Amino acid sequence: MARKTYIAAINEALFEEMRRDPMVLLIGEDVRIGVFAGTRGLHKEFGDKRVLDTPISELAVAGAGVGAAATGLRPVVDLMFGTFLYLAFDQIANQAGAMRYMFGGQTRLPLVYMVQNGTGASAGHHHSQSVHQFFMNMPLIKVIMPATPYDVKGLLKAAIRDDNPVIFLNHLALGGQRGEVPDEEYLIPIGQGEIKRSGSHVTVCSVGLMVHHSLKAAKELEKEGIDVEVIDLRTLKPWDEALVLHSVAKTGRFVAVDEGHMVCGAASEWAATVAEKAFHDLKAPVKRVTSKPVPIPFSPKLEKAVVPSPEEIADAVRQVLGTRVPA
Amino acid sequence: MARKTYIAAINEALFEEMRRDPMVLLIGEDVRIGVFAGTRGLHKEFGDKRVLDTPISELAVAGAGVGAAATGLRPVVDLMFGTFLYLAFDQIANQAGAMRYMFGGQTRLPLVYMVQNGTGASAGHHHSQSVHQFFMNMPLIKVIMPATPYDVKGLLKAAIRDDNPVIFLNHLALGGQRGEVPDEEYLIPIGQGEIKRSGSHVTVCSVGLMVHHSLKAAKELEKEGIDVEVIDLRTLKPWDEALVLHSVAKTGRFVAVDEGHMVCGAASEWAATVAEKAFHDLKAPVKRVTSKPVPIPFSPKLEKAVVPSPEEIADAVRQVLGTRVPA
Amino acid sequence: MTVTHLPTEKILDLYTRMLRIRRFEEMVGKLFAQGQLPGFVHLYIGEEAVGAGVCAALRDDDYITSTHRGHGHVIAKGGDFNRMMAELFGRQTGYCKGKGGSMHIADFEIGMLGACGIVGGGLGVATGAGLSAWYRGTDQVSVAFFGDGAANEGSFHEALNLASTLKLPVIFVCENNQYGEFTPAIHAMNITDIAQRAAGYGIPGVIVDGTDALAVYPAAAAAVQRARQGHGPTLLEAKTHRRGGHAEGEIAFLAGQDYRLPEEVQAAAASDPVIRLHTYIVEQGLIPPPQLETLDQDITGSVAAAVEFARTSPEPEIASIYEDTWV
Amino acid sequence: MTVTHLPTEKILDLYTRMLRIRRFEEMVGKLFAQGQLPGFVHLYIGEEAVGAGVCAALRDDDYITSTHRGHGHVIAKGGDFNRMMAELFGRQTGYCKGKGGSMHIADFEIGMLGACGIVGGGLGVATGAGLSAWYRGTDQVSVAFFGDGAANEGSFHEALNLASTLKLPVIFVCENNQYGEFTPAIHAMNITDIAQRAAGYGIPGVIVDGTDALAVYPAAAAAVQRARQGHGPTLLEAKTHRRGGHAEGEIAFLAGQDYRLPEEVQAAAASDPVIRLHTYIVEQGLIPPPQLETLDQDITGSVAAAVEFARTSPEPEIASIYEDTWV
Ligand SMILES: Cc1ncc(C[n+]2csc(CCOP(=O)(O)OP(=O)(O)O)c2C)c(N)n1
Ligand SMILES: Cc1ncc(C[n+]2csc(CCOP(=O)(O)OP(=O)(O)O)c2C)c(N)n1
Ligand SMILES: [Mg+2]
Ligand SMILES: [Mg+2]
Repeated sequence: MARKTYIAAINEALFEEMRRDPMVLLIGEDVRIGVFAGTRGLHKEFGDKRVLDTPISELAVAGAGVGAAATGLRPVVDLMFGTFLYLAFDQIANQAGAMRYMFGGQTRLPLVYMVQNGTGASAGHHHSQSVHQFFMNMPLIKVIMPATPYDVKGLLKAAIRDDNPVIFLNHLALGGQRGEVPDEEYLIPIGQGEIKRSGSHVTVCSVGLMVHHSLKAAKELEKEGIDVEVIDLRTLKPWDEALVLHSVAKTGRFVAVDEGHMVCGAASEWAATVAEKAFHDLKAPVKRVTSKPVPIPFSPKLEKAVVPSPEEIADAVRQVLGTRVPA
Repeated sequence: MARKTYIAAINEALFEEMRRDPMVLLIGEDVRIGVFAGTRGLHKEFGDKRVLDTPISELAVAGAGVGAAATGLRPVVDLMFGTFLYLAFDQIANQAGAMRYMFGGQTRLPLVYMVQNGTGASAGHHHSQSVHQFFMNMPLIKVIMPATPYDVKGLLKAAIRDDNPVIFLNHLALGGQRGEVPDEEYLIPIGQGEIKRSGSHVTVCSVGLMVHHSLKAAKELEKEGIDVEVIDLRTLKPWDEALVLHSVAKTGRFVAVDEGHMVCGAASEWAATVAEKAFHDLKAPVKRVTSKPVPIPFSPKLEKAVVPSPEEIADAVRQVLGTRVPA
Repeated sequence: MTVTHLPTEKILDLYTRMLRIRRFEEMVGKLFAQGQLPGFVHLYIGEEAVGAGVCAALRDDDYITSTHRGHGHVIAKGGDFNRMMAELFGRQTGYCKGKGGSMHIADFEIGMLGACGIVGGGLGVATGAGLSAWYRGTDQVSVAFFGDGAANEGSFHEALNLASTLKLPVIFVCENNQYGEFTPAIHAMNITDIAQRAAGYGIPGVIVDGTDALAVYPAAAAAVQRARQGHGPTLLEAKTHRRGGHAEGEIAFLAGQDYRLPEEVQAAAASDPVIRLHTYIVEQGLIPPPQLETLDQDITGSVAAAVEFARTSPEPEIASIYEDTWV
Repeated sequence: MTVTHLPTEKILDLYTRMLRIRRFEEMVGKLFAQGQLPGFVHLYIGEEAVGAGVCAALRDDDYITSTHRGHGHVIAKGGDFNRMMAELFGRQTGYCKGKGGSMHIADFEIGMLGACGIVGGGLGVATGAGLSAWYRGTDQVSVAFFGDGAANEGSFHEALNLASTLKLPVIFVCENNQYGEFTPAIHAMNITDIAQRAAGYGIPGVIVDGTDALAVYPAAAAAVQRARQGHGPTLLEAKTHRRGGHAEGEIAFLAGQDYRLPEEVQAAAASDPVIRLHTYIVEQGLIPPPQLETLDQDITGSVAAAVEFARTSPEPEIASIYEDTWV
């Protein structure tokens, strides 16, 4: 076991899966040089045929992933940033996410779209959005966003082996995050959340960077005698409803924390589900903490203010506990 | 006052607004001939300069709408079907929905994207999806989907006069729907929902075709002595939260009915908001009724089975009333 | 008509493919007019020489992707009448179990990777199938059929450039039937020959009379050979006409509005590809007319049988909406 | 270097625009290296002749749209150092009040409709601005700047075709600096001249030495005249180099990986557009060197003042995140 960065864990996952299965190939923008450092070094080992730079053509590259997956390959398509998937939206929704069903089960699509999601680079709206909610809405797309080096490795390996299309979101701000990564091979089942901190007073459900913010909030709240359970869903679709409902059955209180925008976002989904299925466990209203309803501003100060902070999360927890009057 | 079809009401709105304001122009695919019958006849009156057929190029046409709106025009961009907006997703999210904010308020964008949304033509997945949830998530886009001829006329006129980008969704199945449309001019404020049937036992919130299904369900339930309040939000973003919360304060029970997919969809948004803000009014868990989590199948029988039916809505109402044990 | 040195057998093959399409489509038109078919239906009548000419140059294990006007491509590639007709009726025995319909028929067994309701949606997928063949080191090729209208979509540009850059075995077959819906192709672009765009991707652009199967076949065969030998893609533009409207039922739909000049309709009739090839065969004395007649009767019989098969096939079970989802 | 008959005044204008860009960008590079600037920064050094040559051919009321590498375009169009620098620092006094940042600077007062973090994102917008000028019957023109990489995006194709079809006053200026990030342009397309693609849209494609302002200016002026007179768009390809990396800080980021040949770097240095024009002016004796020196000092002083302005400007207020939303 060694401490590795989130990026290094991604890199390891790609190396291992490409060594394991010759049908896995990597295509995308500047994947050879590794503009997203997670792909670095692969070209050197696997060569031109398995690591392919493409023109800047998200729509066709996404479509090519579908065609390749439908005919025997297991492509990993790197499209750099979540927002660039907007240009490929049609091929993801109408082809990747529909083909198998629409054609009555004639094919399977082992296909991973890999991008960076969320804020953290102060790069302005076009490079800082959270896009997971869009793909969560698509019925047959899996969506994953791990929060730790351990999770990102195990889940990326699982995603590559999965026979369904997966949107694999690396959180932009977590690349340098360090954590334990075992030397021996492991996989993490898609769809399994994890309690990152167990607690008895309130359930906080989150994903990606927000897991870390939630843990910070929990730490702070500890001082006030508040014992927070922090769930990291890890997989956004299909998501670990049972884990969340079980936790709420214990705590009776629920806070959904998501970096995306609120309306039709992940936090709304979790909150609605809890309200629908765990209503009688709830001792207080569910509460959502999300980014403010504006594009992501450039200024680091404003960007930080738009995204949920540990303080806001802590406040939300206090609110559902009734220890703080809502503003 | 005369009874007119939904399509005719759209047509009237376009005629009136184009006559009223010379900066309004219509661009899109086959808008001259009026492949979407709502645009029929406009070319004859307004000519080549104000009614422009474009190549089949959703991304550039959507972008051109932004550029035109930013420089003094008030374009209505007809892109036919909701799913075709996927090809324009980037320009809608990253330009239309962000430009004003991102540039510190330097411009305003009076811009309407008009498409048909939802099921009803048995045309298969590519022409039958509900797309409103995607645009509801974008902070600065307004989203409208009227359910009646009266509403579609008043809201389209308001949308054209609005200085913000609007996604205007005509429901695919409602084109032939007839209803009263006043002869004199009127506008309907964006953001205002309407109680389409007032009732005291349960609040049902919906939009588009689902309003009609909900009304059918309500009629059926009447026979059982169940008195349902049916809210038609009409505008999906910004939405009439106050109307819904007020209704729930009265009924204590809430069913969200949406034709889109559940996860990160409109029903989840409404349910989450009610659970968060009207928790103490609720006598039973909120309940969502949405399309099943699969692409929209072609077969009329299957299509119908995927979309919420009046029966399913009625069942959901019974369930929140406890008059029926959940399946 | 091209004078050819092709063996009679090949000519008969071409004629058979075309006649199979023609008789099938005529029946579909009739069934639609009788209100027997749900959804939108776009017939291939008038364009048979393209699909037949190209597919006759392909092997069974080669790939094609198709369009909203896709029946002809399925049949040309060797598709089964029964399963096709059943799909159009939305039956369980259809190619896609009733989930696809006219615009979403696929037959992966014969390399037919799917029709597509999204204009331009198949070009990226075909490129990916070509990538797959190249990667796996087979000498399969991949064909993308698409229309003149689709040539104005971004997907066209990206796919051709991607395939060219990676030198993939893809043949892009543009069926220039002079119209995209109701808009003349020449009003949607400022050039007359779409093949001219090939130069922008550094690939050959070939124009062929798409109403002449004896011209299409060798042009396609040359492009296929080029692709198989690793020399990369070709853009093959087949100038053709559709004999009927854009979609069935459009006369009523357009409420009497016309968009084609009578001369155009006459020109289309005069260059009917099936009649032309029939005339050629008879004039050259290649096949005795009675044999052609028998062929026609056989095909007509098979079409009738397919209708019977479809009509007597069961509707899909409601439960099937949950099938063919995740692997 | 092109020998020109331009009046000295015009040459001085060109030189001034270029030098303003150069000195500004050098300072930005320095500030970035010092860790003073957040976000991603892409410098225009080496490409000044393109922005300056084109914008010198424009009127104040003409429009431009720009790219992620947009500082040079703003300055060339007459932008203000102070507001630009303040924006890069994320300050309240910046062009976008700190909400835009390097990749999202706009100045609607001078027709600068925005830089754009999405490759190819500005072409549709520029087309719309051209549509607007055409519709309003002004003789304004609109320029879209974009890179060689962007020429492979679907948006390029759609926008050029749309502008050509509608004969809009748009000039598409491709800054071919030989690289899209770290991928050589010639590896992302199978042609050497992007101008060749113009033929596919039925518009002129013009190639110009983009390091020679005296060549760029007349070529741009000709395209502008053409557009102003209602003859439609031109694709102007300026062959240029970036002197630095794709983005500031990339050497560390790429961890020593190299992607350019030393010869290329030398060639870029040898054709430095600012030095070349300086040399020309001096050699031709057009302007006394001391005057050029004074100009340089003035500009350098203004840049320093802008840094001071930016540094001493307040950070935006947190409350401003809720401003510049809906009108
Ligand atoms: C992305 C998209 N835009 C628009 C449409 C609506 N539409 C269906 S067919 C068609 C015309 C297509 O023209 P062409 O590519 O020439 O094919 P043809 O119908 O002539 O065979 C259009 C605009 C669509 N289905 N998909
Ligand atoms: C849609 C999209 N895809 C990818 C990127 C990542 N990216 C930023 S700049 C760039 C290269 C652009 O190359 P080019 O158009 O030649 O412009 P240059 O940087 O050379 O000026 C890429 C791929 C992006 N910002 N947007
Ligand atoms: Mg056509
Ligand atoms: Mg470049």
